[in-house]
Amino acid sequence: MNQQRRSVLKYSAVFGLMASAGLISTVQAQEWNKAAFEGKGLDDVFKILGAGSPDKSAAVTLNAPDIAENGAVVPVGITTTAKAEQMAILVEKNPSALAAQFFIPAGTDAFVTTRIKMGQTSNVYGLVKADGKWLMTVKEVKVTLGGCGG
Amino acid sequence: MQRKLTLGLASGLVAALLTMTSSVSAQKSATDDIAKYREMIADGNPSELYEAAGEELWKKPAGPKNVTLEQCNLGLGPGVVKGAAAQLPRYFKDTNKVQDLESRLMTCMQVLQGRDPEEMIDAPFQKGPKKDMEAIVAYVVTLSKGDKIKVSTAHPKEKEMYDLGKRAFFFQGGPMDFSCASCHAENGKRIRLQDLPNITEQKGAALGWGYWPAYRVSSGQFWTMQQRLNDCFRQQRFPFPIYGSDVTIALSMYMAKTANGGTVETPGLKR
Amino acid sequence: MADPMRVRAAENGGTVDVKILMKHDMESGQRKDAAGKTIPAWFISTINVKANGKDVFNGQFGPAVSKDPFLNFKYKGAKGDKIAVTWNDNKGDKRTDEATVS
Amino acid sequence: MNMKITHLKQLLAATGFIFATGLVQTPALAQQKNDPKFNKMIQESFRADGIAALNRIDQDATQKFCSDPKFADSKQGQAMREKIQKMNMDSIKQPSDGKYIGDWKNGERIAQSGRGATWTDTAETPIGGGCYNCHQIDYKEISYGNIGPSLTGYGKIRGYSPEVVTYTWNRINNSKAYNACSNMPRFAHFKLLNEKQMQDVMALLLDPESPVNK
Repeated sequence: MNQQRRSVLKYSAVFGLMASAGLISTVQAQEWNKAAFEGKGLDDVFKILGAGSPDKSAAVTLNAPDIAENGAVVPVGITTTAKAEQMAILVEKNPSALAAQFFIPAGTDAFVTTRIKMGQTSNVYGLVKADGKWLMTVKEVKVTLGGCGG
Repeated sequence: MQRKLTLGLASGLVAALLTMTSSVSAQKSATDDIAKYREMIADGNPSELYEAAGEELWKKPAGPKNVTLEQCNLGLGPGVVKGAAAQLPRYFKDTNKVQDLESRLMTCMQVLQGRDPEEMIDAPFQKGPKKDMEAIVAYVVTLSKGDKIKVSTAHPKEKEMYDLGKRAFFFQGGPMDFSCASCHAENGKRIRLQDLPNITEQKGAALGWGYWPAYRVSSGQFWTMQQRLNDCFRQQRFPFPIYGSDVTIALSMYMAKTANGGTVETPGLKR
Repeated sequence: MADPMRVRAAENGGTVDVKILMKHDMESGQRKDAAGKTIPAWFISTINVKANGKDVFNGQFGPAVSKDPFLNFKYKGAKGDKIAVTWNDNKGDKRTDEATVS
Repeated sequence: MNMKITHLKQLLAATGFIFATGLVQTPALAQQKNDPKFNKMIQESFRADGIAALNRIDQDATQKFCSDPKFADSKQGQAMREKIQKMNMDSIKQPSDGKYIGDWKNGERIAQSGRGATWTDTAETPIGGGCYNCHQIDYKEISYGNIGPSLTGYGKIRGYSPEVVTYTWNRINNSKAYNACSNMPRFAHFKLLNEKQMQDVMALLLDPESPVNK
């Protein structure tokens, strides 16, 4: 673990150097990706994320229910056996497809769970960027009408 | 309850039963999937956010008297919060009334802090003084989580409240002829995909009473029992039940007493 | 001011399981008020988690993340690590809460 | 002291058991009785809000009778049950234009909606039929309740005879005409659905083109 820590430190030192040299900005990883979150369809978001047309991969697992009792809270998790550096959750039929994205530094597991809103039954995409390459998996989540409806 | 069918339709019934079998299996998998969904969201109940705020409010001096609620007597003695909600509603000598958690908290706010209960009664849910009440309720009920529901009807006023509650449970009214019993008096029933507990039996009553107050996923709000009952009456198309009114306490008494022996699972996480 | 978060972090076998609940309306920007006017989007946009001062997780949310957001991730760490969670929303509000890994 | 109470309880339980065999109806009959305390509680516990006026808790004969299900289901209650069914049956009007079958697509929308008539609604809020809350109808809709019977394949199974059509019309209008304490609202009696809307719901069940009958 110590070694891992050190390598991370070294990495961030290099990163910092690059930043101070003006090669990249340190805020880059932090800055909210407005274009991606405002992208309407799947393809728009893929393009903005630099994912092109990601390959479907068995290495990516999307943990999501088959049926959501309520679209306001849909639990979605991504795990992957690939060395993920970035992950994203997209909902095809939401007004803006991208729901959330995550950056996974070394030492953090390629695992994340959150909860999202879905306006209607839709395909949900789990994207993973590993070794510079985007992979994905897809699953349909049914959103049901519940309660007395009043 | 009898469901009369005219003779001419009886033959159709047989055919209907035949077609039903295939759709029943689809329905079963749908309800199984709902159960899986609930399991997935069970960890991480946002009620915790309200509970934390409630604990702070409990210990913060407030009201005209600038006093905390720490000496509030919820039935187990002044200042005892742990386990108190599991034994409510109950009769209180000082008010000579059967009170549920929220009406009792109003008494504490009035007596200890000098706050006017009318302000609480009139406030809309989720806003102003009710917002504080809801957080405090979240805090109090969390401290009974895992306890057994243990409500007494030993006092004549408790027994009377229970009887009134039982009668209110079956009271039909409004333009849809609904009573609580329209949805909650039979086993194995659902509205849409939501299971309806049969509150007339111990098991069902514990499933209902034991899981409220709860964080409600569909509204993204923490709902107290008073708000839950309020929304039942709204859906029944009744007029507006006054906050802390006797009908709400009577129904709570009926549910809680019927649920006796069940486990307090509050705060719950509901659709 | 923003309400506090609930941060739970527990270590098991060298992995720290971090669970975060944030108090935020996460207004979607799709809803209309009683007068028919669109309620503007208001949501947590970025979240940063540090353990002992070092980034262990960065996330970006859109308005489609649920109200009172929940986040769960895992990192290689130890009991006693100091966790600091910070979120920023699109209106400039922010909140930081801390927890110690148990 | 405690011992005594337990003994007393056992005694009461035992006598209760003896009574129960002979006098099943006793508690039910007791409930049917007028109780000023209960009436006072109901009167004082509600307030009007928006379209939900206080007269919504003034019970009509049907509601009063059905608020005591034990009595309503009992032998003693039979005469009253029949009286109530007849009263509800007599209130049903057949469609003024003689048309029973409207537009099933609109019927499906009505069946899906559970809205309307609450204090958060206005007089203009369209009232839904809320049919899926309690019934399976179009098999493609997986989110349906089971308080009422499944209506999938309604016309296909029962046929489209005038008897079936009239029976269905009557049931939607006023279910209490057939079962005094049916859980189904009286859609025509309380003007929850108008004639056209009921024709549309009829179509959902009885138009051969409706997905219900496919």
